[in-house]
Amino acid sequence: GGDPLTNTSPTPADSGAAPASGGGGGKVVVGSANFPENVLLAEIYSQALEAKGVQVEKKLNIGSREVLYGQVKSGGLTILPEYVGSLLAFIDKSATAKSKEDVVAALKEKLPAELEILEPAAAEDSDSLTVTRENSQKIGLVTIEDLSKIAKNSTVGGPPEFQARQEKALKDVYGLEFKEWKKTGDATADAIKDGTIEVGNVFTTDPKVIINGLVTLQDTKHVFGAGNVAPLVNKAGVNETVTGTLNAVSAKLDTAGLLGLMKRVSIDKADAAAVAKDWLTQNGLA
Amino acid sequence: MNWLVDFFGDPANWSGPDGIPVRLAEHLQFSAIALLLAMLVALPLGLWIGHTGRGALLVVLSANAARALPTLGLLVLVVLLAGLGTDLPVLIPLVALAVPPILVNTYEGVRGVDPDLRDAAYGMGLRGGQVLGRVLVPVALPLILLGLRLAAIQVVATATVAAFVGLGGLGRYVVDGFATNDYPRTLAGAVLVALLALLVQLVFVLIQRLVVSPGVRRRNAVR
Amino acid sequence: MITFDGVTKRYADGTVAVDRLSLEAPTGEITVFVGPSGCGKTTSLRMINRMIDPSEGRVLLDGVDVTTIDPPALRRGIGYVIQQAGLFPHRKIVDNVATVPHLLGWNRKKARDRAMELLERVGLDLGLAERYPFQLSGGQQQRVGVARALAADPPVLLMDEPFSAVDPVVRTSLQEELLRLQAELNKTIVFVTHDIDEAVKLGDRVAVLRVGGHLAQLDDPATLLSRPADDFVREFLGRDRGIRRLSFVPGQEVRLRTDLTAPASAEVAGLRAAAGPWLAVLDEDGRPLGWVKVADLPASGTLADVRPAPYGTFVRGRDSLRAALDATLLSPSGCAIAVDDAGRAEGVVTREALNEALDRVAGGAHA
Amino acid sequence: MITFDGVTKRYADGTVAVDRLSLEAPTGEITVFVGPSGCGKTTSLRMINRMIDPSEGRVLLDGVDVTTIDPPALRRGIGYVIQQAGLFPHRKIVDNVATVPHLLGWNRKKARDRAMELLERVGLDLGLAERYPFQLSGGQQQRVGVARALAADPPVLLMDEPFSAVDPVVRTSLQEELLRLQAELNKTIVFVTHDIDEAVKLGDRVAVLRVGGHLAQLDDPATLLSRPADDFVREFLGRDRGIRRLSFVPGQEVRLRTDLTAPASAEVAGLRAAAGPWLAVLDEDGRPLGWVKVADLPASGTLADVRPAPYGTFVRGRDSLRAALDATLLSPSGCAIAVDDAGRAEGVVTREALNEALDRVAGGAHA
Amino acid sequence: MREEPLVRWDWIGRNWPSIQSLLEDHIVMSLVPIVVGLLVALPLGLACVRWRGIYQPTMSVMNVTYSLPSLAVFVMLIPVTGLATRATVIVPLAFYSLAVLIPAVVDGLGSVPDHVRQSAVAMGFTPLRRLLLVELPIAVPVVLAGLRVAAVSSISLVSVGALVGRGGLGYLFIDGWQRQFYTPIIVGVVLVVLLAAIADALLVLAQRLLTPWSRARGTT
Ligand SMILES: Nc1ncnc2c1ncn2[C@@H]1O[C@H](COP(=O)(O)OP(=O)(O)OP(=O)(O)O)[C@@H](O)[C@H]1O
Ligand SMILES: Nc1ncnc2c1ncn2[C@@H]1O[C@H](COP(=O)(O)OP(=O)(O)OP(=O)(O)O)[C@@H](O)[C@H]1O
Ligand SMILES: [Mg+2]
Ligand SMILES: [Mg+2]
Repeated sequence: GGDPLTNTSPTPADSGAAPASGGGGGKVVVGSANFPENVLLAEIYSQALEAKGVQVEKKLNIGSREVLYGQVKSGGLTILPEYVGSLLAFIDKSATAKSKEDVVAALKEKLPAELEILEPAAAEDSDSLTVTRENSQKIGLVTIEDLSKIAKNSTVGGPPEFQARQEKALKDVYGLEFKEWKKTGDATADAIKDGTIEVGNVFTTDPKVIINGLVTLQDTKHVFGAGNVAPLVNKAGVNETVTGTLNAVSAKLDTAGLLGLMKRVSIDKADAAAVAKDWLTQNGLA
Repeated sequence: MNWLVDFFGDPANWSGPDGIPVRLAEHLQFSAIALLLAMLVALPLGLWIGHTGRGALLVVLSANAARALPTLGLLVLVVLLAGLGTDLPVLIPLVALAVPPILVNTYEGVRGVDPDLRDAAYGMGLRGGQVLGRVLVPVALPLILLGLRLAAIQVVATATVAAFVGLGGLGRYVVDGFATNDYPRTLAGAVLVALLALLVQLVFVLIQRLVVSPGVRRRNAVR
Repeated sequence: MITFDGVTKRYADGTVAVDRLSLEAPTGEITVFVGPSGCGKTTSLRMINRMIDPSEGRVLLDGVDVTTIDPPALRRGIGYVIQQAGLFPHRKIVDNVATVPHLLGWNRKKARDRAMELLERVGLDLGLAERYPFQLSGGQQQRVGVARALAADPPVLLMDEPFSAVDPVVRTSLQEELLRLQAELNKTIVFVTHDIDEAVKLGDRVAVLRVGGHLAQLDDPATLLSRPADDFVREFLGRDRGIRRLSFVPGQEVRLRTDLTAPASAEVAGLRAAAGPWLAVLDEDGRPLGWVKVADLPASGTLADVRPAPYGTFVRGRDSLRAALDATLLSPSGCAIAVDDAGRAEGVVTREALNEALDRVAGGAHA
Repeated sequence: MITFDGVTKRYADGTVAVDRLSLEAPTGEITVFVGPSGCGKTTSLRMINRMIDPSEGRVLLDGVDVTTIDPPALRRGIGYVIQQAGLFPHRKIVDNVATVPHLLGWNRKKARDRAMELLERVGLDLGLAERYPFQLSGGQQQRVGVARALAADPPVLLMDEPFSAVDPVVRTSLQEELLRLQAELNKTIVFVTHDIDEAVKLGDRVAVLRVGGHLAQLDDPATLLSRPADDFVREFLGRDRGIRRLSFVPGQEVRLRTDLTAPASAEVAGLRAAAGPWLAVLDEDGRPLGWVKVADLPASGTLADVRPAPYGTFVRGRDSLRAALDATLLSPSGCAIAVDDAGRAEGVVTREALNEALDRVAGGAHA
Repeated sequence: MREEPLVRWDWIGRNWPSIQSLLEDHIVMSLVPIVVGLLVALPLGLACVRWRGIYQPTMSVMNVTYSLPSLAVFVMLIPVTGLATRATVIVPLAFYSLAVLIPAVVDGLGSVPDHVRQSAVAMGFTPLRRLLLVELPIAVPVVLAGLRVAAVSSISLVSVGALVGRGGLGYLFIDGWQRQFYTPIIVGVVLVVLLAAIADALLVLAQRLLTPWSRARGTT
């Protein structure tokens, strides 16, 4: 829908949006990081808002939190799907809060005045360390702690920002010191599969984990913090219709549901927009 | 500019697996390999077509189509299909990028040699291979080198994209800098790539000075 | 000797460039192919060194069918000179000339020495040897082209409009250079041109071709001018045919009178009863100073006191009747002064003497 | 009239291309600048239409200093023809010719009509009008170049070696075309060439320039050939000067004999006592059939039974003495047959008659 | 692990509207730089011909520009042009096309034979009319040849913009990559190549129509 030349949305299938009318304030800009789950969440937010007559512009699949956070802060983006634990770790390197409640509370305190984190959903998706099923079985890797068996001889990979974010925590909490850190970026899952790295940092719902049957190690000591999904918004850009709608979405979103949606996106190659639309319809949100 | 001074002044950026020397070496390595592979394909083909005139239309058309191949698309497709086990698949898009300018300029270079010159060469009793090697190639050399130069610059600049699928090289600074919102790093990457490209230009100018006979004059390039 | 034996060349598109051509280019002579554009001159020439193979008939080189010889080997024994010289731009002049000797396996020094010798022979300053072709003028390049063709001392030389790209003055000097070289070297030369004057000047024999690749006439230049085979040839030969024909009659043919000269020191008084109305005045070495009209001589003194009128001379041992005729036309006396190589007068050619000689030519030509 | 008044051109690098040149190119005449390469011909020519401005002195056009005229306006009134024709490759032939009329504000139809008329006038097939320049031969392009220069009917035409890039045959026809056109149009033409034959053929006046930009001689062609001002000019004029000079003596100058012809129907018997050793045989319309030798005639029958020998003719009303001389040289009788425009014999020119005429020339030239 | 087919045809059908909007976005982002590039290259090229001295410096700047990796330039422009905007992609591509088009304009004007230029002067053309009516038309084939290269490269390069959130059909590459999904990648590659081929063909056609006078001379 929309005029492709003026609606700058490059995202596939932003279909079925109701025409904008009254309801919301001005136009909101929904952004997303460059991984499919985040894109899906942004789609869900967008379509839910559109259903309420809010005018939405989408800028999806763009970059990392580091890039996007600044954009929300400056108002270039209005809404960004976030994960509370990672977000807290990002804005406060020394944060210790681990549970959902603590984390949200800490966030409310630490976030700058322009920003607000809305109600987190039950759905959780966190950073994780992941290995191949073969290694998991052969070496007996179940929890992150088990990595101490191989860490000294292993290479760990992840997105460029991973080492900066987590090297210290992994050492302090689990006592893990790896032989080498690699920036495998978007190819982390592929790199685990190829054996280029033994351990990789991917999201628990990364399609490639599902497709390639990788094993996610349990984070028993909560290095990665609570991964509950929550919209980060620029206060100036949202009105009550927007926050109300987003809170309603969060209320319906749980982990199992999210995993199910991600399976459709990853394995069935359904498109985020279509999956989002189905979910919203099923849940009476659109 | 201060950013840059800070980046280049930081000793940490000069050592280790993410240090400038390593990244530079990586970048050079796969740029050179890609260029070499492209030369292996494009030079003989261009010489042969230019010399015999056979299949010229087909090659010129397909070279133009190859120019249109989006490097990024090719890159992700090839890596998905072949995996990251070796660097070889990553080289394929770069080779595809380098082949057209080499091929077209070599072909045009050889084809553009004054027909009278060929005639004279055959008339003196040179054999086909001798005509090619002793007359056509030396005369077409400026254009052939120019094709190589254009290809090299494009490969060096575009190899940056390979960092997206996890490859090393100077592209890492660009991609990582973007991901971590570290502009100095991105900028440094860009500057390093540009410097490398300029260095490549310079090297080719030197090669040209050395191997092109002063009697041969330049003709217009085909990008 | 090069023999065309019923040679036809039909190109792929059906053009018949050469049609049943039979002729011989004798050893040691210059045979010129001349004719309008597109008449098949180049095609014929290139069938000799197999740049083109005939569709029908045979081309023989000293009796051997050229198609039985491996082309590169054949070509190394045949010099080939073309219009734009076709010099290799990436090689120095001396290396250009040394190319074929190199191919033939001569060592570098020998090949270069030979090249230098040839450059000298074709009249090029040896200072040019280390230059590249683009640094030479058109005429110089053409000379290098000739030197290169001669490098391996091939018995046969093919030249395709070699001088047509240079200006008339340079062209003339190149033509003369070629004749001088040929006098020394005695090659078998086949020379293509579309300029009839060049053909007539250079050829021992001239083959006139007509569009469609037919041989219209093959004769020595004098015969060609005197007796064109048909209107096409006559038309092609152009005007001044009668005058140009005189070029082939040596100056010796003309009878001299020695009673029409007088030394500058001669006393005017003794000349009143001269044999003709004009006298050629000579200096003490016997070189002409000009004409004096006997009727206008002063009463006394020597001829040295008289301002002589301009004169026309020709070198009897070298020039043709054409030059003699021209000289008579330039002299106020209507007579030419014949001189020897050193410029000393041998005698005077009167218009009557010229007429006699011309009559012999006319008679001979139409006998 | 174009006047050079002490004109010097010094280029930025110090080369003096033209040195204190003073001459006049009279209205309605062809003035030719001739000289070796680099002698400043082009430079002189281009000072007329201000492509180059003189360093010293003035160039006047009908008395007006050209530097006082706005260059584009000046140039629109001066036709300019150069060697490569300089046609606009992106315009059709007719539009090329219509360019200047367009610039002058003529409407499209009028400009094109004018162009078509001119194409016809310079002897081009009108079918070529809608073609592009690359589809024409060199000679045709050159004709278009002339047509284009004439398009706005400018009183002055500058031509810089316009015919030097085409082959000799086409060149001759272009020269003749120019003379024909000039006879109709009477332009003031300045023509540059390095070919002395062309200069002599086309020029009403010929200016010979010497390297360094000095005027060596300015004269009409006949005078130039007869009396070269110095050795440089003499050298430059080349050989055959005497013969070429005859081109400027009209055929009428020569005395005819009418007693040397006989109709083909004449009885042999009555001709034994003919006036000369040869007789020109004429058909019933008075056209020559050839020569018969009186001594060889059969005992009886008419001349029609005898196979006549070849002959040489010249058109007395049009050709020069040169053609007459050439014709005498081609005839076995040593005599030429003078014919009128229709080819009917007017009489016979004997060698004696020719000598008389030549004597008058020689005498005149050196008077 | 199940085998992913190379092309899922049904996906194409389902997503056609969004593919179309990506395509349109791609066309705009590749076309604008070429048009802008041409508009800037013409006066700059003319200036380079008029004042020979500035050609080398201009080309040096252009060569440096051409050696800058597109991705890095996109990233660095974000603070200026905004995140995921068309301008982020269009601005650098316009510079790249300049690097191709300026020499094309200069070579094109250089391809005007001197005798033609001289004739125009001698016929009384004023300098401006000469430029417009004679020199520029004759330069067209060479300029168009440059334009073809610029167009094809521009179309191909737009897709790199996907790495910073705005790459037209390049979005399909990222999407396919993240989901190990060949179909969008192949569709993207095919469409980009097709788009380039069409642009190229149109320019060839334009050349044929604009310059019937050079047809026989085989410009590449
Ligand atoms: N490769 C070819 N294919 C078809 N026709 C050809 C080919 N080469 C020459 N011709 C034709 O054959 C004829 C003779 O050509 P050739 O080159 O021998 O003429 P030429 O006498 O040398 O002419 P010129 O004086 O113009 O050099 C011409 O009609 C020419 O068009
Ligand atoms: N723009 C210029 N700058 C410096 N010298 C020049 C320039 N143009 C011509 N010359 C020199 O001026 C002299 C006369 O040149 P010009 O072109 O008038 O000669 P030309 O008689 O026309 O010669 P050609 O027969 O070769 O055409 C030559 O020595 C030439 O090198
Ligand atoms: Mg030929
Ligand atoms: Mg000149």
